[in-house]
Amino acid sequence: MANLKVSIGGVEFNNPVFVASGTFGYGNDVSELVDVNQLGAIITKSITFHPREGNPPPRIIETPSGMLNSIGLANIGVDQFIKEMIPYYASLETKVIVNIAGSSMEEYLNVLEKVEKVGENIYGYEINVSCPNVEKGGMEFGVNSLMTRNLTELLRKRTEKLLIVKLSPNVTDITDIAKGAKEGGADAISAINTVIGMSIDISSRKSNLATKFGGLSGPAIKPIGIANVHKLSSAIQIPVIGIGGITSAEDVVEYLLAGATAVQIGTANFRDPGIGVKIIAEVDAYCDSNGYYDMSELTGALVNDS
Amino acid sequence: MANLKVSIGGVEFNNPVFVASGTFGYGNDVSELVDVNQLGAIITKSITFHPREGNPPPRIIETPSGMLNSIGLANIGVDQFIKEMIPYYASLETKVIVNIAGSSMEEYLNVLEKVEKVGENIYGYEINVSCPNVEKGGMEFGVNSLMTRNLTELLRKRTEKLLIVKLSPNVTDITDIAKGAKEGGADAISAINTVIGMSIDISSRKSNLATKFGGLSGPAIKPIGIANVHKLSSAIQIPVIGIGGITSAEDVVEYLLAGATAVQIGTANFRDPGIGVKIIAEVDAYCDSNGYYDMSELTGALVNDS
Amino acid sequence: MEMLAPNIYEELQGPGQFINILVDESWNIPLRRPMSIAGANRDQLTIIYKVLGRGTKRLVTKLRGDFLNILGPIGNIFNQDKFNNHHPILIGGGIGIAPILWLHNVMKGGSFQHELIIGAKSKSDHFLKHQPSRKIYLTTDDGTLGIKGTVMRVLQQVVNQLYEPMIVACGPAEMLKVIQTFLIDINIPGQMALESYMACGLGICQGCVVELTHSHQEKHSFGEKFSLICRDGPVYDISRVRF
Amino acid sequence: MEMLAPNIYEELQGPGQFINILVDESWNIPLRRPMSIAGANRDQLTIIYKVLGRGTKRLVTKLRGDFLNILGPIGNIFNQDKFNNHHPILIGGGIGIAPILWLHNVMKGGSFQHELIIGAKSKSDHFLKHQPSRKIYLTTDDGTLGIKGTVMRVLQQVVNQLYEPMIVACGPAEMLKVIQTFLIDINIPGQMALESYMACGLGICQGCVVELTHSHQEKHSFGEKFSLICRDGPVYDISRVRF
Ligand SMILES: Cc1cc2nc3c(=O)[nH]c(=O)nc-3n(C[C@H](O)[C@H](O)[C@H](O)COP(=O)(O)OP(=O)(O)OC[C@H]3O[C@@H](n4cnc5c(N)ncnc54)[C@H](O)[C@@H]3O)c2cc1C
Ligand SMILES: Cc1cc2nc3c(=O)[nH]c(=O)nc-3n(C[C@H](O)[C@H](O)[C@H](O)COP(=O)(O)OP(=O)(O)OC[C@H]3O[C@@H](n4cnc5c(N)ncnc54)[C@H](O)[C@@H]3O)c2cc1C
Ligand SMILES: Cc1cc2nc3c(=O)[nH]c(=O)nc-3n(C[C@H](O)[C@H](O)[C@H](O)COP(=O)(O)O)c2cc1C
Ligand SMILES: Cc1cc2nc3c(=O)[nH]c(=O)nc-3n(C[C@H](O)[C@H](O)[C@H](O)COP(=O)(O)O)c2cc1C
Ligand code: FES
Ligand code: FES
Repeated sequence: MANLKVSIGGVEFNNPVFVASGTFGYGNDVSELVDVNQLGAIITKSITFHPREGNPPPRIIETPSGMLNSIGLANIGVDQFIKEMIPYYASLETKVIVNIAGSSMEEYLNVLEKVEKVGENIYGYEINVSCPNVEKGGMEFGVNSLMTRNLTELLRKRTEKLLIVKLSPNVTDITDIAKGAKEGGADAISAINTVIGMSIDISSRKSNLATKFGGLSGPAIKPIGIANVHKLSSAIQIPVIGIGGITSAEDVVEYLLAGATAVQIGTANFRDPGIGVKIIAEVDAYCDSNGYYDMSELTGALVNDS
Repeated sequence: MANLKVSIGGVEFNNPVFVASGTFGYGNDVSELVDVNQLGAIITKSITFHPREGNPPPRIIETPSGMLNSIGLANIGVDQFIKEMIPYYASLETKVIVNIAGSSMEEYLNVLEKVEKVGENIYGYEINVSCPNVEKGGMEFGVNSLMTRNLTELLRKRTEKLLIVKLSPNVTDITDIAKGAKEGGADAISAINTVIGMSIDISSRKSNLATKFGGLSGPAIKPIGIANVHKLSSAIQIPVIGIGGITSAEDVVEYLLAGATAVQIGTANFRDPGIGVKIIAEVDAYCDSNGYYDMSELTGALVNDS
Repeated sequence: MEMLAPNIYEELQGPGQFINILVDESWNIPLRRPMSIAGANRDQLTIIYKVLGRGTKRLVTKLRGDFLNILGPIGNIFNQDKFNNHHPILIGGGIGIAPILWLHNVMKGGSFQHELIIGAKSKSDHFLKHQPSRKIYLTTDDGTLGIKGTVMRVLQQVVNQLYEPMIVACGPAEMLKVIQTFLIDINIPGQMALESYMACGLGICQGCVVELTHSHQEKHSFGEKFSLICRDGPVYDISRVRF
Repeated sequence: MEMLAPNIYEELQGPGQFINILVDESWNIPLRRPMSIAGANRDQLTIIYKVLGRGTKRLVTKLRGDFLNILGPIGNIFNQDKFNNHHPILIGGGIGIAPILWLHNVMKGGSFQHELIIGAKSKSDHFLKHQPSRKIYLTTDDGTLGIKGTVMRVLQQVVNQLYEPMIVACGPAEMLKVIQTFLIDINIPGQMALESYMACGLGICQGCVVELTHSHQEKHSFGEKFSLICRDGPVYDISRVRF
């Protein structure tokens, strides 16, 4: 039995395997099928201030070794979230991190403040900066370092809990954005969110998604996730949570070697919502048979010989 | 028999199926296996002024539905290229486009001028701007709109032949770079080059590529290619040549619908160097059975109903 | 295709429900494929499917004795209580016949009066017999079996001859849409089972929504306008769906 | 594994050459897998492979009668002319025994004197008999068959007893490296067949290079420092390779 515990910004998680925002609902939908208490953490579906209907269907389509989605941040809104989910989370042993989205600084702040007041068993926030910023004419927060810094700073002032900024890979220099987040006071970075993609049904000549563009996820993007995590962990000194295409314990180890302190499983939950729990056991077994005693021996342990 | 001919910047190609730079050598290696004269065009491996050894091995690794490479622009240099390949190209019926790479404006220019002097059956140039620019401290030309514009302008002054700028997807806003190229006088844009990625061998704990990072290609990136081509063709008025993960006639049609005027096949050549020729016949058959008479009926014919 | 699935069988509620099949253990086919249950007998489930694309092509390669990774039973069921004072007309078209056949068999077993209309392109797509005397009507687009035309031809005829008819339909969106327009016009109630692309079948991806006409939050859906077909469906009141 | 490949057979040049196999028609396994030819008989080619990862796992699922998409013959051959005034010692280790076995059989057929040393981890990896009297030496790391230890143990012994020995080796890079160091030390010539990841096997991807000690441009290689194993190899003079 290796020590699977990892610590991020002073919070200790039982293991480094979390479930990614938007790929596990709020956790309650599958709690009959899966022992969610075994997960390192649950990251909630993105929460906005008002409930959001999301985009019209079709919202998903399969692609080679992956999928595109344009869910459009459909969520129940912060009030209903607090009413229905907080009591459920209070009954869990797994730590919960609330993913927040918004189209203005104020919206992010308002959601955070509401949760901050009531949040039992909520250990922190993951800030999804891949939303169009209405104040800046639709430009995403996540493509601009200064905007990311300002947003993080604003939120940092209102919470002592874990503050994680989740970055998009659709930028020229992800480390630049990460530095903004770090300067703003983020405890950690999570990366990557989905990659912009599109696919067309050639017989109807329509985009397979009602919104045309969508987010690519799944094993297809794993090399992109690994590259971004490695860049980030080399460039900034705060922990990085790796996301993108994870389907096995080997993938988890690969992300840790690239520099991640923990990881999140996304699309793979749709094939098997119990995959996270399975992977935890496999990571443990992998460590045992390969002589690793602690996750910290893996994080960033890439051998550089060139 | 549909009319497969397409025209780009005044040059007519027999069909819209080209082979991508670096995935078909100079064409001669496989000319015994494949009737290269049937291809719409051959884009050569990137040529630099001096011969380049390329990166140390390992240079390639398989990934889910794709591969990573870090060939490092290994090539024979412009002089040997002219000596050995130009005579071979003169014997071909297929039009040849020379892909040029360089680490300074001057290098691009010097290569172009040498080829310009002798180039029989060379119909144009594809400018690979994904190379680190030594003058600007290693920043790639392709991540900066102004640099791309200046480079294009410089080359435009020296040639009347087709000038195509090949763009990288690893930027925040590809249309911005494309506008630079267009303003500089490019006849067309080709996109996408490979996506930055990385993968790690967890048993040796080393990157699978000697250079750590590499370029992701193959079906995994098709949705990324389609998205970029659609963005580009909506934003600029010059033709777009679609690249990324093409393995079938359906993929070609998908790129055309997204807005491409022609396409290039890359990684798929490694599984089957004859795939381009096969696909041409299949595109023809597809058009016949679906009532398309001309490629122009497909280009950009995406149905927008949302 | 028949499969042994005792755990699913135990939790089964009835026609309308489906299973979600991992047709390929590798990521060559990333998403599961939803298939309606067409019948259940002891521990055995039956599905009926049409080979359309990669997923179903992979499914046909499965051999007797192979293990199949399936999740289920998923979704709600046709509300048979509503049939009480009504005469049900069951309509199935294309790949939507599975739940209709199961419902038909359940009702036949309970000796409930009902009509059954099954539409298809051609004779080879059918496996029932056209028996108008037994209230089983088959249609084909090309007239090679039963009545030539769509299910609408039969529906228009029988609907007028019945007292308080109620429609239960499953099939391609275009068919359901035509039926919906027709029924709303003549003010006849009905239920239908919908399809959509699904990633999870569990309510966690939010990918499988349908737009509803009356805003109203369902149990599992995040919003009021869109409803999750996998958890709040696949069966909806015919008037509630906006195509 | 044996396969019928008349076209390849026709163009075959000899031991050292390989074929490139598309083990999966889908992109589930993107790249072809190179495999040395271990023997050729009429239209039939033989390969010997070890199941390591996804590609070779897929290969074992192929059944007698299946079609396999292969490209070949690829690469150069062991230069047998050079054996003229030499006594060849053939060394194969791990997955590198295929070309060595073929060469061994060719030479046996022509009654050419030579030694054969095959190394493996354990008894179960071997399929020849340890027959020192017939100059066939097997080694195992665990001593379960033949001589305990690596091929080096045998090599060190036999090399001194032979007049003008010349080594022909194929196997894991570590083995070849040790052999190289040993031979350079005692100034004995040799050839070896190399392996590397390959995408195309045709010279068009430039993925399969090895670094050479003496800069010199090969026929198909773009540079002078790196040589394409698929076209200018896989057989190299032992002193020319930089590991
Ligand atoms: C709740 C539910 C129950 C279903 N029950 C059955 C059933 O009992 N029998 C059956 O044969 N099918 C059923 N389907 C549809 C079945 O899931 C699809 O036919 C299957 O996923 C197609 O997979 P594929 O890989 O073969 O096709 P793909 O390669 O995914 O697609 C091939 C073609 O089929 C079309 N297609 C794909 N999915 C659907 C769909 N859901 N509805 C209509 N067209 C589609 C695509 O647009 C495309 O043109 C059901 C779907 C749902 C959501
Ligand atoms: C010219 C040439 C001839 C070859 N001849 C033979 C042969 O006759 N018999 C045979 O069994 N194999 C041979 N190989 C090696 C064979 O190609 C690999 O074993 C095979 O590609 C592994 O595929 P995989 O998908 O099973 O393993 P992967 O999943 O690709 O890898 C699994 C493990 O095997 C290792 N591996 C992968 N490729 C190689 C390689 N080329 N060399 C050493 N280790 C590797 C990886 O590092 C990894 O640890 C040859 C290779 C070359 C280049
Ligand atoms: C259907 C779907 C919905 C998602 N919703 C959200 C979301 O609401 N907020 C968010 O930050 N990320 C969201 N993501 C992104 C994932 O959290 C994750 O970053 C991405 O999918 C990459 O990981 P994967 O390859 O393991 O899926 C969503 C992804 C998918 C596939
Ligand atoms: C092995 C390899 C070498 C490449 N070399 C070059 C190159 O020299 N110049 C260039 O502009 N693009 C090069 N590319 C990029 C391809 O031309 C193409 O843009 C990319 O691979 C995406 O297409 P694909 O998915 O069809 O492979 C190379 C790609 C691969 C896989
Ligand atoms: S299929 Fe995922 S929520 Fe319905
Ligand atoms: S394997 Fe492609 S060049 Fe050798």
